[in-house]
Amino acid sequence: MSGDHRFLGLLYLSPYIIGLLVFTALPFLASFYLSFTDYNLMSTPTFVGIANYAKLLTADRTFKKSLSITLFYVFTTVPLKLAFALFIAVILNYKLKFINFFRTAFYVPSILGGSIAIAVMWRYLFADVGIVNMALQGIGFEPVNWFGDPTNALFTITLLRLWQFGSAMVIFLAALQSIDKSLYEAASIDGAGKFATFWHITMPLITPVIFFNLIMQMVQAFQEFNGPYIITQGGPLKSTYLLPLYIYEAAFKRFDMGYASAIAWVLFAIIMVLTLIAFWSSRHWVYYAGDKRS
Amino acid sequence: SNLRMSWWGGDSRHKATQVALKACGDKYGHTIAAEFTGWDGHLEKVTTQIAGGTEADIMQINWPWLPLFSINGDGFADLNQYKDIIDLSQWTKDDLAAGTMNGKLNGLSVSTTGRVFMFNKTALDKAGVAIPKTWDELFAAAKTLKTKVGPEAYPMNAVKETAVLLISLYTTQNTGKDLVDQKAKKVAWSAEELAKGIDFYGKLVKEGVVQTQKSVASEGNLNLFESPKWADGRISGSYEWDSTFSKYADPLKGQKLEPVSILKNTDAKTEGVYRKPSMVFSISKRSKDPKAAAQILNCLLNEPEGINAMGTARGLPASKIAAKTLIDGGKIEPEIVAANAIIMNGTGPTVSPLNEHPEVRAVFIDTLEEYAYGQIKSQEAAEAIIDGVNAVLKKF
Amino acid sequence: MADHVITTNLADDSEAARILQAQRRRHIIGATIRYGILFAVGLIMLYPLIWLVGASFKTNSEIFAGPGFIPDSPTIAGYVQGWQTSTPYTFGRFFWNTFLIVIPKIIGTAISCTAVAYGFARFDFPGKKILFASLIATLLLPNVVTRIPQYLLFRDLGWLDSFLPLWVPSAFAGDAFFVFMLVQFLRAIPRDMEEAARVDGASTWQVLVFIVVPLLTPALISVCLFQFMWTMNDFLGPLIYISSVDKFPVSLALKLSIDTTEAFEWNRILAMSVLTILPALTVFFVAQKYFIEGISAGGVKG
Amino acid sequence: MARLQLRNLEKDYGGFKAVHGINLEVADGEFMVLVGPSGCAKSTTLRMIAGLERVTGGEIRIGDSLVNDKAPGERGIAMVFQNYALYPHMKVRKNLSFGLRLKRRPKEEIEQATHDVSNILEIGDYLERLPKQLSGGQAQRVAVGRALIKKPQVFLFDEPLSNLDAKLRASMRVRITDLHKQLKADGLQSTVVYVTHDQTEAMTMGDRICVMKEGRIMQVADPVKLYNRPANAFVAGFIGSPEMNLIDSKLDGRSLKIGGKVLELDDEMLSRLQPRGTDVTLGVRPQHFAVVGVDVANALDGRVSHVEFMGHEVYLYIRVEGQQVIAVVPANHYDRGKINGDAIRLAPQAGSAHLFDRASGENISLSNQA
Amino acid sequence: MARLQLRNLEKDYGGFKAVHGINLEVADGEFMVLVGPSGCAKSTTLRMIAGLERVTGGEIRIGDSLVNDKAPGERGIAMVFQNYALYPHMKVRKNLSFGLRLKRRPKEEIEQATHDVSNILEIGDYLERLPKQLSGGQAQRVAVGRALIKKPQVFLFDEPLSNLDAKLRASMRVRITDLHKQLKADGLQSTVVYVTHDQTEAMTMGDRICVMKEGRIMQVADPVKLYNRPANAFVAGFIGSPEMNLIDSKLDGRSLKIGGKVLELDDEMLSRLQPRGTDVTLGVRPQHFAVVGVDVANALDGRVSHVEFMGHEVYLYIRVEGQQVIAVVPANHYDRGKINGDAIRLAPQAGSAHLFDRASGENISLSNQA
Ligand SMILES: Nc1ncnc2c1ncn2[C@@H]1O[C@H](COP(=O)(O)OP(=O)(O)OP(=O)(O)O)[C@@H](O)[C@H]1O
Ligand SMILES: Nc1ncnc2c1ncn2[C@@H]1O[C@H](COP(=O)(O)OP(=O)(O)OP(=O)(O)O)[C@@H](O)[C@H]1O
Ligand SMILES: [Mg+2]
Ligand SMILES: [Mg+2]
Repeated sequence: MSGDHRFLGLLYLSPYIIGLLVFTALPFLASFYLSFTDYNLMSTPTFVGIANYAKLLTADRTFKKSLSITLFYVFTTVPLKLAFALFIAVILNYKLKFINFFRTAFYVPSILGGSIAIAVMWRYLFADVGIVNMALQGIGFEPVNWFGDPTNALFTITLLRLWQFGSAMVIFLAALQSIDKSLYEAASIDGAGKFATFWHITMPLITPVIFFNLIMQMVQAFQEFNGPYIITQGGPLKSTYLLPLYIYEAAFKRFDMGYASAIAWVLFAIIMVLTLIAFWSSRHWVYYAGDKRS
Repeated sequence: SNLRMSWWGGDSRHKATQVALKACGDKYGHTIAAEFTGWDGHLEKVTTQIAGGTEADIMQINWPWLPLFSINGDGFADLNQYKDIIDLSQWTKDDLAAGTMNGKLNGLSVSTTGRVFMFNKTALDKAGVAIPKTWDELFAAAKTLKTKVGPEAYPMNAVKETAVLLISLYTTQNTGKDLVDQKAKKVAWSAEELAKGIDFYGKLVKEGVVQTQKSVASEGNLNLFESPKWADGRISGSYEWDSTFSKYADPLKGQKLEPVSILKNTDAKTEGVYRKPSMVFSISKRSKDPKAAAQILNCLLNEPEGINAMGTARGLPASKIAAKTLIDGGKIEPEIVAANAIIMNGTGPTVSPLNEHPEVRAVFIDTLEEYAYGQIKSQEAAEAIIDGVNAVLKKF
Repeated sequence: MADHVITTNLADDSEAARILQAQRRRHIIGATIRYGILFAVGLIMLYPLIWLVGASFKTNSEIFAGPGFIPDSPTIAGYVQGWQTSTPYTFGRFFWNTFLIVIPKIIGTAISCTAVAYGFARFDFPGKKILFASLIATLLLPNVVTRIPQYLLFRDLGWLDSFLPLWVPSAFAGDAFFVFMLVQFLRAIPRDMEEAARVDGASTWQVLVFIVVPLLTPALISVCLFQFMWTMNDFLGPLIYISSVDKFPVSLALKLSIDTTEAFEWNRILAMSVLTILPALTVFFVAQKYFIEGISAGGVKG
Repeated sequence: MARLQLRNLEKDYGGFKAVHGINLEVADGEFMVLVGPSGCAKSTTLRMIAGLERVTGGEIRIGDSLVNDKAPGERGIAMVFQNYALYPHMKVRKNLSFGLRLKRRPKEEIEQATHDVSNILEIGDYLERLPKQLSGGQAQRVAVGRALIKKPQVFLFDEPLSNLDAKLRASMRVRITDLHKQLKADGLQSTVVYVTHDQTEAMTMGDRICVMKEGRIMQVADPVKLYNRPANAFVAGFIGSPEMNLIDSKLDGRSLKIGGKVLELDDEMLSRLQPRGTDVTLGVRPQHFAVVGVDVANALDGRVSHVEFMGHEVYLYIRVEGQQVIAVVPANHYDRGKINGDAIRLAPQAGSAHLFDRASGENISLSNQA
Repeated sequence: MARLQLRNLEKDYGGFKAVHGINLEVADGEFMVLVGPSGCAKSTTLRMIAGLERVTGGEIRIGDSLVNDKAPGERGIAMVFQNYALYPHMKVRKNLSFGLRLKRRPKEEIEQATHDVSNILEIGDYLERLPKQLSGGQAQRVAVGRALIKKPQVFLFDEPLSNLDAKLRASMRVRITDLHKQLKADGLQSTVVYVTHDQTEAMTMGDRICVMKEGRIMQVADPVKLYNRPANAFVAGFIGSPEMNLIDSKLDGRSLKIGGKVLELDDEMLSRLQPRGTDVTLGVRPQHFAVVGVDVANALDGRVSHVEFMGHEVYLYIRVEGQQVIAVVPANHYDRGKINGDAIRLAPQAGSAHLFDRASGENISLSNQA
């Protein structure tokens, strides 16, 4: 609080600072150091300079492919998920009966997401004779080869993420509910239809949470591991071989911890840059209500 | 003294091993803490522990991991030093060689396993097909099945690892050589030889002997034994580890699954049996009391307390006395004995653990997948595999 | 009273009535569409959960026989066997272990994250920006690569095969996500109440305990719920740090017998999965009002 | 033609009847103020006119066409909201032109209109600012501008000044009425319905005032009439500041009993009186009490309980026969410190008192003048 | 002793200087109002007194002890916040007693105190309610009660009424000043610093008023003096409603030039005048203009631009020589419809006009009376 001693705040931060110094900083820096070494986990790491990075960025075709898949995955999943979460949130923002039921129903998947049973089930849902294809056939479509076709496999993982849209939705819902209703009324008097209202009023006003969700979802998507690991094992034809899986396999299948660390730090750098770009660009598209006092 | 032992496995193995450890511990006055998990993540756990120097005294190590942890033989204790405690004479020379890295005995084979063919006799009988004994008969069986049963009927299954091993088998039969030339640290086959093997796989697919990779994948990457197609006999044969025979037999529910000796053509240079230790027991090089660990190891593998308690939880034991004790005691199902006999009696070159080096496998499977998806020709695939594998082998 | 009685003409009246009717009809159609979408999506959302529960009562062979969730011949064998486990301990023991991890972890998280978030949101001090940046940065690095160094650290601390590595870092506000979330919440809460308490004679610490914590309760419930669910599901942490079976938490126990080279019994695994999810679901249903309100109240105001 | 008519207008909020079939006609170009205490359904009525609230009964006509079913944007209305409801993410220029842009008007037209409006309202300097960078008064003008630019047939205002501080409120009041007059002079349609709960605004701004209470209209009249001839006790108490003193009394022939005191009614009062019963309420505005000496008969004795100095005048809070009465007297006549707690004698000015029937609240001292 | 002293008090918000070394002494038992336009640092000053804002220069003394470094809870102060800042999760009873419980007072004492305070403020019925179940006025009283219960040496109020509607505001105003007097009568310490930007509150509540502007004190005086003898144009314009007319003029010996008009100064004015330069501002309160006929000399001609009917009086907005002037006249003298746009002639009442130096704003017509 403003009237208090300058360093009082640090006192409250002390758990974090201790935790940071003791538990986080060392492993963090260690992994950074390891990215400049050759380390097979059994022997001591030997320093190799930027060799790992050099190889990664010039000679490693798998990395390139994996990176491009990862980027593709992030840039499709995140917008889709945000759009879907927003769409449902907008519907839930109407005064509705059973609202609690719906919110719960839509939120439950986010709780279950980490369970292996779900991943197993996913394999089953999208199997050639699975319920999804049955449903598709039911409405007159051809069944889709979800896991066998490299163009589709990643999509099943995307869908698994989309299915867990609940946490983003709840945040959108909160933001929607905080929008001053009179703005909608003003817009309708200005002659705006539903779509124009959404586009010109709702969207700009929730840009802060769009931004927050964007960052959070992006960070999560870049670290997507469980889906490809359990459901598709990166296949077919490496079409779901996302970078975290690659890092994991480099570290624990090939015992190349130095290289794995290098990939991780490149990924870190990418997320960081994208986050920074997002932060930077947010000045142009995020509208902050902003409070007066500091 | 106080020891620890770690392994992975399923329920029966967990139960049996705990009993065995208790029995052996009591016998020698040691207490052995059991550390066991499922398969998932076990490698990471062991890796982390070894990297941290905190591994258990006795470890169940997957055979292909040996070169990962101990390419120079110094990753584990050298069991030769405890030959007065462990009766090494119970193992064949091959078994001991398979557990030896750089001249040091790093692991004792717990059981020997290999791939055998197994066919759903009931299903084949229904279609009036005899169990195939050669590749040609297999192709013929496929034709008959298609006409008699339908386009969905396949006499064989081949995906991922199984496809790789089928190709390896065929190529080994043609060349008499294993994939890896361990001395030269390179691939023993020429590109043409491998390409022929890959073409063979292509033919299996084309003639409807096995499903395409794409359609297998579309089922959701299920294990064969989980697949309804296997359970109802639409897929009526496979090429699997002998030790997993029961797992494939169980879902068949009344249909009879038969282990069958290796298919080959008459001009084959060898049967090409793919035989290897399924897993080894190793002792940590950091163990505080390696002698005690060795005592327990010997007890588990060679002494009646351990043998009887462990049973076939890790397949048919490689230790001669253990195998004999169990077979004599009638503790083993006849099919498993039969399947194992096929492996043990089969001929073929010694298999290098590097066959199953994760990167080697990955290169083979990934490239084969590209072939299977029609992205590259067999010749290109063969060259790519050989280049890739050679690159890995160079490191050893 | 000054009244303005305008004689209403009947034709107009019926026109107005007709319009009213049309409006009502449109209203119903709109509502139908909205509810239609919601129910459809709701069903899709819940189907996996329903399937999971249904399948846990199926026999092994039936689980993969069709997509329906109603078991042909319901059995509780999965539950009975699953509960017994292949170890000397029942599943109850593993639940107990989980709680031994979850409880201190949740308490530690709640306390430390609240204090730290309070520090970030309510005080100015040198280095605040850098510390906050470090908080965000820890969210971004894939943790696969910090696993080994972290393991070595806990080895040197002598914490292996204990629950300590699993909850102590969290008790030191190690979960940046929660700190971040609480900071956002706190920013949305006006400070007057805290200032009033200061004037009432409370120290900053008392303000935190008596004023901020009660106000943060909804958010804290969310934090606890998240932490609860994540800890219940976390598998790799316990796998690496816990060696002794008697210390396994449920997440690990669930995978205990899954050996991919061997057949395993899905209904048992599903049954135990259901049991594992149950506490989280229960807590969620009980706390859902606070939970969702909590997120709403704090919102994420920029 | 921009006459606005409400006929038997009703609003039912799922069981709760907020508006009980009101009838109101606002002439073309008229400035009508809706006033009343909180919750009396002023906003509800206005919002029904705007099309923001569904009409559940009756009709709304704007310029003779029935608009019950029209979307707000199609009714030819514009509205200024209590909190302005400026689009916070748009600069002032965009805020002003949003409606025109939605209608895809040509660029030049939009620019011209923006220019004109910002000239009229003197907001040309803020066109490139965001609403949060505006002061209350500026924001208020932008909100008016946004309404103005549409050249609506009817302007609707919902307590547009209530968020401003007293000074600004006073000056904006003047601005809005001036603007209304100017538009009228320019021949532009400018029928206005203005909602407020502030009686000062009602009095100073409206051509006519419609006083509402609990979803019903209590009186519609011009300010002077409303002030001088309130139709009932409710209107009397509501209009005027400080509010009219309403003193419980008993009518007894020519005299009025207030507690123990008796007040004789003069002839003027008696001439307009149309008594209904004996329970009546005496209404005297605070400004219409004269402080008199003991020598004056026909006055009320009380004790000052509180004094407020307001600059040029002083508010005296006086207890008379157990009832609280306020009197406003010029400041220069009184010495603040002294009077507190003192006895005082008050006489209602002749001709300015009202009598209301206690039961119905109706003014029973109006009839002859009607 | 609960005298409050501010000595050269400064506040620097990291570069922005909000308070420029102010000096103020509030006597024991005095009700001091801080008033000034938004942003003039009223709140900042109050918050420094409370200890909620760090002091960056100068001293604060409460009852002679330096409190610059004391925690808010140790200063013997209590504060009522603008939005009450009641603890939303505690019932009223707990809200009231929170401070005492923190000090671990005995149970009986706490109960007694709660009882006493709730009696004084008539909130006994709400003790078991949560703040959200209270109306604005009730919540306001609880907030006062929470301050009262601590028997503080100094009460601080930060715009405690600004969230209430006009009626409630008026009655709470009376309640608070009455309470202050009652406490004083009971011999309790009750030095009050009350922040508002509403000049009505300032005028009616304060023993003395401190008018601030941009972090500086413009004048400290009692309401009557502030109203009648403003030290400068700022105070003159700030106090009084409608605000004092400030008319740019040129002083030319005995006469004042306003645009083209000339106004002769009378002897009374000349006697108190201490001229500094020729650029001056004439200040006349709207109530001090008399509307006169053409026959009266020494008056200003203007044209009515706008009229506001306020019930018992009428505000006339008049343009005089290009400047806006307001005059307040009794309602019964004027016919609203007619006068708009008409020519009018205004004469400032003798003895009530002020002259301010244009450059410094200082009142140059006070000196002789001082
Ligand atoms: N959406 C709604 N649902 C149910 N009742 C409502 C709704 N909106 C308003 N009301 C009720 O209708 C009545 C009239 O409300 P309205 O807002 O029109 O009053 P108002 O005169 O504008 O009051 P204020 O001066 O406080 O703005 C109130 O009793 C209110 O509680
Ligand atoms: N935390 C802060 N950091 C920087 N400047 C501040 C801060 N708080 C207030 N100010 C500035 O200090 C000045 C005085 O602010 P303060 O809130 O004291 O004004 P006020 O007189 O209380 O106004 P109001 O009537 O609007 O409440 C303002 O210019 C304000 O912008
Ligand atoms: Mg309203
Ligand atoms: Mg303030």
